[in-house]
Amino acid sequence: MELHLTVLFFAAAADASGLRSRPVRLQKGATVADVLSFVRAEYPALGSQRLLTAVNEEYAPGDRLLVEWDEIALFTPVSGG
Amino acid sequence: MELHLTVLFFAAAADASGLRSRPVRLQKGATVADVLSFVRAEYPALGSQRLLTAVNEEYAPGDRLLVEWDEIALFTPVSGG
Amino acid sequence: MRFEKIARLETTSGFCGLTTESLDVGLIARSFIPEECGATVTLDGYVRRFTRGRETLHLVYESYESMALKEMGKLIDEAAEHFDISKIVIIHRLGRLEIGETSVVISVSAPHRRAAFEACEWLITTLKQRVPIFKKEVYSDGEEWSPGETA
Amino acid sequence: MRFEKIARLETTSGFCGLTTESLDVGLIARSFIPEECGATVTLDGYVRRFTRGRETLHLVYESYESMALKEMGKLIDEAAEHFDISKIVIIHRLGRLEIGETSVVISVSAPHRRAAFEACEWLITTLKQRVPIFKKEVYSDGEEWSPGETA
Repeated sequence: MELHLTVLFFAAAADASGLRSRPVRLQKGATVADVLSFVRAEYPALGSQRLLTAVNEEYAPGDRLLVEWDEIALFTPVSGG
Repeated sequence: MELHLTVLFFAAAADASGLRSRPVRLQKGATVADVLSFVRAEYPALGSQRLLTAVNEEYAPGDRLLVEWDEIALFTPVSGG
Repeated sequence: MRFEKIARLETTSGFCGLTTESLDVGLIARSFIPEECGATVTLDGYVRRFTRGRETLHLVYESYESMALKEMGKLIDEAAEHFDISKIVIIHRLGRLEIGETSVVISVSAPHRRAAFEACEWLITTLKQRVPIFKKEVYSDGEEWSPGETA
Repeated sequence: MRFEKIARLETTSGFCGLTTESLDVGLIARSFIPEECGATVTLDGYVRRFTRGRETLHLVYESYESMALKEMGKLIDEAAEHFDISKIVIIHRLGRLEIGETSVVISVSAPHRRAAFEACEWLITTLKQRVPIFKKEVYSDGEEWSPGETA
């Protein structure tokens, strides 16, 4: 079974991917790290820059297991203030 | 020879003396401490409350020697802010 | 600045917001004057002309808005737990900002000023580490996303 | 608040003032936005309803004005010497103040916020120890001159 996921890109990550968001389908059991591998392969312009990850508006680590309709956000270190 | 001095009273010191300022004449060689002794004797309502002293708008200690026309200010500990 | 143009999140200890309108430091600083308090400490952060030796023309802030509001709300709750303060307001501006314009205001009211200073400084430091807001520096010879402050 | 109604003293690192008019925190906070700076920290001190368990009706501040201005000017110069800051403004209100009204505003602009927080806190602490300004608390059952903060 496949999960329907949405990936959001911000700031430098949006510039590198050329996208603000896109749907992604991954196998059940996929983690945040799998999403990262997927987008790094799809968008080589992301290079090796450090990306922070959030799931459904909360920071989440790479081993976080995803569920149907999760929204995963990717962004470089924050710089507000 | 006598010195012509002005003594200023603020806040609780003004309330106790009933004055904002008054001229005082003391002998040459008088110090800030002499002014304090003089006003404490003149205005017993000052009691033993701690008084800070300034000469010509600068804090000055008790042994500060006074000169003609000096302006001596007396006030209880400050409480601005 | 009109408060109704701000995307806001309220918590028991104050509120936070995001807006593209210019920020009114005085209005934010005086959002709360709790009766048990005697002091409010306010941090006004604004656009510097020179950063690491380069001249900035203007800045652009973007944000993951829904998450940024939640994270700012958490900062307020954590600060209220760790410091003896009464109310906190955090407002961050988004979009294009010119030199000297305010990007963020953090205002903390407390019974005693020591806690207000401590909480305000902790809030700006932690906001810069955690809240998903991103600053693009536009220079005369190019532009780049700011690397932010290291934690 | 009109700046022309303020008894002012300018120094190379800012200015200080005394006024019987109500204070505008935002106006004071934004008096200086130096180009090398990114942050201004502002302390807004105001009238608390309860002091040592008694309810204050209002306050009256009086001052040895000429000396108070000189002392505030010295505080600015000392802070500029000890902390890496750019500009300081200190305005203290005099006369009668109601609950919640601002009695003092101290605003410090600095290249880096750490120095602004430190200098602002040092300034309010030292002002309370040194500047000849006197607060009378008027309670429902009497009035008294505040003993101030011990050094």
